[in-house]
Amino acid sequence: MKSYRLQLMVCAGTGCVSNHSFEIKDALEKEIAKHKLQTEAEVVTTGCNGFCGAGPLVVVQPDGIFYQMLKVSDIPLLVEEHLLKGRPVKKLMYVPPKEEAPIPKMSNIPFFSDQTLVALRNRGMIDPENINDYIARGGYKALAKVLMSMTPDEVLQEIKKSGLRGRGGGGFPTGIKWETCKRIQSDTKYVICNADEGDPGAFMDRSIIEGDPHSVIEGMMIGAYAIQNICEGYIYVRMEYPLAIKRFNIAIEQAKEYGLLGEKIFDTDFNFDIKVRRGAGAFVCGESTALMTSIEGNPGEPRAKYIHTVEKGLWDKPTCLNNVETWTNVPPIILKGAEWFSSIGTGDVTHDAWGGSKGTKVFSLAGKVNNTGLVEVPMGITLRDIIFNIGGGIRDGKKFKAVQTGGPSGGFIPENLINLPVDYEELTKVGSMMGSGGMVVMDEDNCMVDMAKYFLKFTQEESCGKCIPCREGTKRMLDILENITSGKGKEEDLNLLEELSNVIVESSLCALGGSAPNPVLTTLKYFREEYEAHVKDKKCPARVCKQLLTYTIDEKQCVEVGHGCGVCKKNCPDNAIIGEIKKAHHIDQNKCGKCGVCYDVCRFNAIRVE
Amino acid sequence: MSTTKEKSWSPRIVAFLCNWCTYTGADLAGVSRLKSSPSVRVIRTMCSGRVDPTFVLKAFKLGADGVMIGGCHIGDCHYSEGNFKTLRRVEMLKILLDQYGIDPRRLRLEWISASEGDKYAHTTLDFEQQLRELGPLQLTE
Amino acid sequence: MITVNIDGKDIQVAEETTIVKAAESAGIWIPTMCYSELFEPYGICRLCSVEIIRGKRTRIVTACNYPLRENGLKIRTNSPVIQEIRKVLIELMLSRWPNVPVVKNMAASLGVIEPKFVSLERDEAEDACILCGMCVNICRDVVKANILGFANRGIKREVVLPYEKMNSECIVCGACAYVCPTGHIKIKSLDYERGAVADWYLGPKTAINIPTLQAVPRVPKIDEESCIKTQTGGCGICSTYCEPEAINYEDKDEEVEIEVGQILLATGFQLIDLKQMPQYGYGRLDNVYSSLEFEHMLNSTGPTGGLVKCKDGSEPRAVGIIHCIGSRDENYHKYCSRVCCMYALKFAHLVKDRTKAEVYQFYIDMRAFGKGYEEFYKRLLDEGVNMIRGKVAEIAEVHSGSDGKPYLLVKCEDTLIGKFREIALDMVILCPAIEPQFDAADVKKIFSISQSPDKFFLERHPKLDPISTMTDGVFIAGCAQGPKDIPDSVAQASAAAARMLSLISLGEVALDPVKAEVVDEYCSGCRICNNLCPYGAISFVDDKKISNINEMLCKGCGTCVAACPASAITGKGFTDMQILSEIEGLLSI
Amino acid sequence: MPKLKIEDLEKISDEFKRTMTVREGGGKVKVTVHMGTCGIAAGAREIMNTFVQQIEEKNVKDVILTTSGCAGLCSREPMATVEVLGQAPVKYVDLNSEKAKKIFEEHVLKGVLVKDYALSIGSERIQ
Amino acid sequence: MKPKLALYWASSCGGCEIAVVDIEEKILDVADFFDIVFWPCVMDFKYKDVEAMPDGDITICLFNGAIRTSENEYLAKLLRAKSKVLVAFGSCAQEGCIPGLANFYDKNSIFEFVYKNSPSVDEQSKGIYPVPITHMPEGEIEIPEFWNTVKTLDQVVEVDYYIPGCPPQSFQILNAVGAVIDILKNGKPLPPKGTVLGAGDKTCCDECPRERKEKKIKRFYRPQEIIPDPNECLLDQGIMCVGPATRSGCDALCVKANIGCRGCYGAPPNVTDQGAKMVAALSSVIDAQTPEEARKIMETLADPLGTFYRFSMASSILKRVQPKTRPDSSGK
Repeated sequence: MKSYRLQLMVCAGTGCVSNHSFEIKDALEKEIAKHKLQTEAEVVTTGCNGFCGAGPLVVVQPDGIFYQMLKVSDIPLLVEEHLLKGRPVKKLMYVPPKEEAPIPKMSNIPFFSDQTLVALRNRGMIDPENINDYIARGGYKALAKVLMSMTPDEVLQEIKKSGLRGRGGGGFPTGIKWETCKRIQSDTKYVICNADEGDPGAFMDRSIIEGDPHSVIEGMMIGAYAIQNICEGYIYVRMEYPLAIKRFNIAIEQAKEYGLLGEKIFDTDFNFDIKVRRGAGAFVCGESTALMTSIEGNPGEPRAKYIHTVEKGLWDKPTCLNNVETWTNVPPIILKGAEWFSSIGTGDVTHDAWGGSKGTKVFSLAGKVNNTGLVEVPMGITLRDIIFNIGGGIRDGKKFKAVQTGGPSGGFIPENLINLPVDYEELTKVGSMMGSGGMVVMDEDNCMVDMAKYFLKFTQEESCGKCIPCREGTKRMLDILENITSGKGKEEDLNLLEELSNVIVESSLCALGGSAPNPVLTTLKYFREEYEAHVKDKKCPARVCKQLLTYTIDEKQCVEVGHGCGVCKKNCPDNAIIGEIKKAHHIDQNKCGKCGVCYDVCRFNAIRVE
Repeated sequence: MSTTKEKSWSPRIVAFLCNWCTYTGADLAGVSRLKSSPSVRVIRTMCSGRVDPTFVLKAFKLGADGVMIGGCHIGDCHYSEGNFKTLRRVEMLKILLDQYGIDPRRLRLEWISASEGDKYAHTTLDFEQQLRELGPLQLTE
Repeated sequence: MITVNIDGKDIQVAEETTIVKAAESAGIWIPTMCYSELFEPYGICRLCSVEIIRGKRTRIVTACNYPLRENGLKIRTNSPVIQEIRKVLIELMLSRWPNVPVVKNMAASLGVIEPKFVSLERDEAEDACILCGMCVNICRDVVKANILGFANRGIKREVVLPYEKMNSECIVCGACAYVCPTGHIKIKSLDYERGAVADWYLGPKTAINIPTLQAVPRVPKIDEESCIKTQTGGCGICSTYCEPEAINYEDKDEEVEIEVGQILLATGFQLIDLKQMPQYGYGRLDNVYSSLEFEHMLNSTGPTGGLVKCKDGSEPRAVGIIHCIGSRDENYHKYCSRVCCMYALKFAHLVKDRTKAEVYQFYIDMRAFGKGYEEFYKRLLDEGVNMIRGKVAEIAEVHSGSDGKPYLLVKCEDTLIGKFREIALDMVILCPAIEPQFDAADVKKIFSISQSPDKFFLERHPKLDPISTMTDGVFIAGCAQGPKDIPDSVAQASAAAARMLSLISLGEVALDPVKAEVVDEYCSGCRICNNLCPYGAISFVDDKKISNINEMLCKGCGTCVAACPASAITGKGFTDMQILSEIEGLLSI
Repeated sequence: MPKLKIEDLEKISDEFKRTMTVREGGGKVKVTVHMGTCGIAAGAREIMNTFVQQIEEKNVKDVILTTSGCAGLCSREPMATVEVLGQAPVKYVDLNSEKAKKIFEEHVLKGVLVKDYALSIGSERIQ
Repeated sequence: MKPKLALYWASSCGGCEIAVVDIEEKILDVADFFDIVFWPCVMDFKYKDVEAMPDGDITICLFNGAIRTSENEYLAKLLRAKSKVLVAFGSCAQEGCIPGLANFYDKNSIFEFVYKNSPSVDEQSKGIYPVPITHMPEGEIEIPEFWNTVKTLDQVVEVDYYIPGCPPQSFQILNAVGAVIDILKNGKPLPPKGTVLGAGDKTCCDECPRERKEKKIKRFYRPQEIIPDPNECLLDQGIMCVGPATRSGCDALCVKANIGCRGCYGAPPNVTDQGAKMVAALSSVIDAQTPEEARKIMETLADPLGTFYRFSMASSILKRVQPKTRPDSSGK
């Protein structure tokens, strides 16, 4: 076995790949060859590193030097200096905002140092396309352990004790789900991995699959063993994740070659096989019943869940569906024990499975923070820690306004709740939800009505249209919001919105409709004054809703500084600007289409916006 | 031969008729009061397939001027396919007759069903007429 | 059984009963718009939302598909919360489909007149599709044809056919149109071919029907061609409604082999296809009927309840009955169909009886040859039926009568007065020829019998044996043998039955002794004969190296006798010697 | 590929352990070869190769080998620093292949300081 | 006194005489047992010697050859009168045999060819036809008259027994002669008149060792067109074999030599017309559904009439081919 003294971990997550990380990899290999270092240094492509905002990334091990935002032209320098001469290149390292000195070691960068890795335990450490890497990091040991030394019930108890709850959004205790599924009598049962990650801005599952597909497979196998009578497993991945699909297929292929999937695994009587199913990208297919309908080959539409899917799921057979992150948490729980897992997080789950949030949660941190990317944090960490420590605070020194969690189904959390500990119950209490882990940070430049409209537009478009409240109701809500943001809003609209929202929440067929009004409800709750500004004053305080802006010309500035240059008049598409050269111009508000072109073209700052 | 004799000469036809079709057809012709050839001397066989070429040669030898074999239409044979054999036999026999120096037209194979009394009538008349044209068959010893 | 409490009433229901059904049994109305007992609850209109109270927790569920499983569950079907939900929901619908009656009615019953929403997708049509999914569900779950489906999502959702085209997988059962609550789905008939008058089509009208009202036994049967179950395996609704569980879909037409000694062929007749005679306008002109259709009209259980009516519902002013359509006609059938004259007279009598119409009979010859027939003919003449002797050349439609009503113009020659006549009529009845069944030739082959020149089955002897055939044990009766009226058919059938019974009472049948036999001393086993026997009676005896004939199988055709080159086969009754002697004898004079 | 047995998991994991040690930045002993211009000129490459070779030969799994720039004592190049986990680093000077081998065998593997070649104990570190 | 034996050779090839000699040393027994009174081929006897014999003087006469000329007919009648038992010996006497094939033609056309058109006729004698009586200076020369039709022995005189074959197989001759000797020696009753001696009652197939299957003939092959399977029925293979319609007795001589039976032992018992029977049999087994197909298969068979009646033309029902023209007065 050839080993290298140097390992260059090139991030090949989707974020870095789209920033040309494969070109970086090629350049590295070329340069290494040039310096005849091929025997000493190995270039490894890894799954997502997490710090996507800084990509493309290379971590040089064993020193742990973190290079960021690399360009191909940086590579000769990097190789010559660091690899050949042993001098890490400072100018390619990460510099925290508001500081000047770079931080060379990855482990010292706050973005990484404040995280706790369970689901992402192999992040940046292994080549996801090589099963041996996974095994070398202790992979499949948990499977071996359950098959060799644990009964299915023991496994079940371990998971129950750990307090693991569904990471896909609902937070249903995983152990209870497995137990129910196990209890239902049937010769044929299924396990499903829900990898139909559809929330805008969320990419936790994708990163896990791309970086560590075997951990999901192993988790599913342990689940299948615990539930028993599972004939096969399905992984439902959305078509928009080609790399994830590829890595899953490679991983399944490799596991089959090793006999880790198939019949008589580890020479026991345990048989298991996994099939990958690709979803066509409907958001609603992340809903368990819609997902199963989709696997069955029908249009992905949800159905009533009064009879739960653990009883009648895929092809009407008992089916245990868990999210990627949930599955991936299973092997460490088995290996390290339920106590270890439940030592992380909040609350107490020894008597009530709903009594606390245990373990870690992966969030995709996005929006107006400095460090965007994937973060795994222990449950109970405050929003402030995530946004200001790991996330490095608000970009450009702006003022934090709100954070939206739980994707389009979640809600907005205002600044005064910044110290809220992140766990299932707390987030729900304030009107939002854990969701699958999207976290979008908003600053003072974000109009909350506009943001609510943005998320509602998403759910409205993604509504399958099956039930009336979701299909008709969300569209009506959106119409009202459109009216409000374009200045046609009436005061009673706010009540109408609330009334409609409540009915949709209560009467929708599935969770998509049931949570679709959340962004509206939370913004109405926390930022009602912004709505009122829109409907009463016809103003958008954040100056986002263009229809509510008024463009005027500062006549003094126009004449004195700009000498009535007339550029604005020439460029106005609505012919709303009146004035002659060398004289002051002004805007006919009746004609003005609020396009903002005048503002952009004026070189003398004579256009005022309100 | 004298002219008077020639005038009074009428051909002798031996007809082998199958029991189910042509024989019944002949019967129908009779019942229907149709005029058929009086020259015909009928021998009933169960099936036209029973007709041995020997019988035909023997008939010619013994003074028949023509021989007619009547059977069911192809596909309608009472015995499914007896008439197929007849068909081939007659064809072979015609080749042989030709070599024998006997006009093959003197041997006729006709498919006449039980319902075709009229066909029986006009076929026999036609055969008689044809034989009249061919004249008597005078065999050289 | 469990007990639940709905709106304060304790109700006992079976486990897994849905709330809707439980409420229905308690006489509590829960509004629904997408619910049908025919298929699994779809649960999308959400109007049936109700509150269930479990301890302190209250939850809103849809009544149509929530299965009751626990004792003591409390259900509130009409709380303020629920009322609010229903109101908003129906307002959402009403704002989009303001003119659809089911929506309007539902809104009214929920106390909503005007919606407070403005829908950008407002559809004013009264028969708009309200996306209830009933059609899709019935097509998928009940019919199992799975043709209809939804396309697009969200507000753009619509019901479509695959690729939005007519699809050959559609079995045109009409279930979707049947369940559609708004009438959005319509059935358009592209098929006028089934009968001259579509409504009067004589075949089955529904998948389950009693073939005719006088059918014996008078039990309904499933028409496989139109039954959904046989086409797709779906539906099966009838079996759920049939309490004695008498419906058996597995029952198939089966071929049963019965060993019989005698067979009576009474396969009947068919009527000539009138469409091959365009001059009479059958199938093209209104009010030109075949006699069978007219008989149907005269029937008191028929489409008009026995009244003689034109297609527009009016009583005809003049009716023509034309004899010999395809009978006694060199172009079609030369024979006389025998029954037409008399039923034509009957028609004339009934038309006279039931209407004030003038009746015209167009005949070639009147043939009233049966007992009492001539007397009936005489009576008809006294009733004032117009008898015109002559064949009708053409029937034309004239669109502008004096009263603006179209009428039929019959052009014919009246040979009795030697004049060409044109007669205006409102209705014409054609008397089509009786002809053999279309598959008579196949039947003939099966039974090794013959057809006469007119293609009816041939009897053994036209005078002496009109009921038996050339094949022993096969008898014929009725119109299969030739056109005849009811008394004649009955007489012939009785005769045939008697003949068969006499054979049965004999107990045994005498076989024809005509058989072939191999003379072992002369057979050398050349095997020429082996393949010849259509009955497989000839076999080769391997150890003796000679052929052998099974006497029981042999039918005595003699083909093998003729073929044996060694003359080792003799045909009893028809030996070479016998036949040669016959030849000798015949030619000796 | 034959079907995996439970023992095979250990084997694979063992086989990859060295690589993983490097990636994790762990390891019991860290050897740094000083490879500034002076070091390279004095033959640091050879020293590096020797260490690499030794690691391969002895199939050592928990030693990480790294480079650094000039250590500032150009006259005594080639130099290397051996740092056993939890102990102060030791600098060796004037190395050649032989010496490097001995250092590897004694210090790196057995933890016994090779006093003859050592310059000092303790050193400045990058951070 | 020894029984008297006469042998005569009419219109034939002489093969029968050789067949007699072919019984090898047994001929000595014959010579010993019989007093040979007439055997022109071997010993010098004159017709007048025979004419001089009293009627019925000859115990047994073996007559071979067909009746072609007036001389043949004269001798046939003469020997009939002088013999107690007249045996038609060999195919020619029994059924016409190869000489009988002349019945395809008439006297005129034969003469025309033989004395005029044949390439071997020299110029001087071309067209000189034989006449019964020629007047020469030395006196009249009389030659036998040539009949129009070849006849079998039994068509001119009454025949007691038949020994078939072309020639009769020596072992069969021996059997027959042995039987005769046995009868004469021991005074046993003679077999009924018309009995066929030295042959079986079945057909050639009975003695044929080849394996036969159910037949389906698609075409006929001439022997040179195909290498036949030595163990399979030749007819099954499409090689013309008239064995099924030929009397047994030769021990399947030809078929054992891969040649189809030619039919020299004549029609089996009960069969009137060998050729007609062959037609009946073959047409039953050819693979044809229409007259056209049947004709096509028949066309692969050269000269059916000659093939079916190779030996039995003179004894067939029709006896001869009808001349193309009506026989003129010169014909008989």
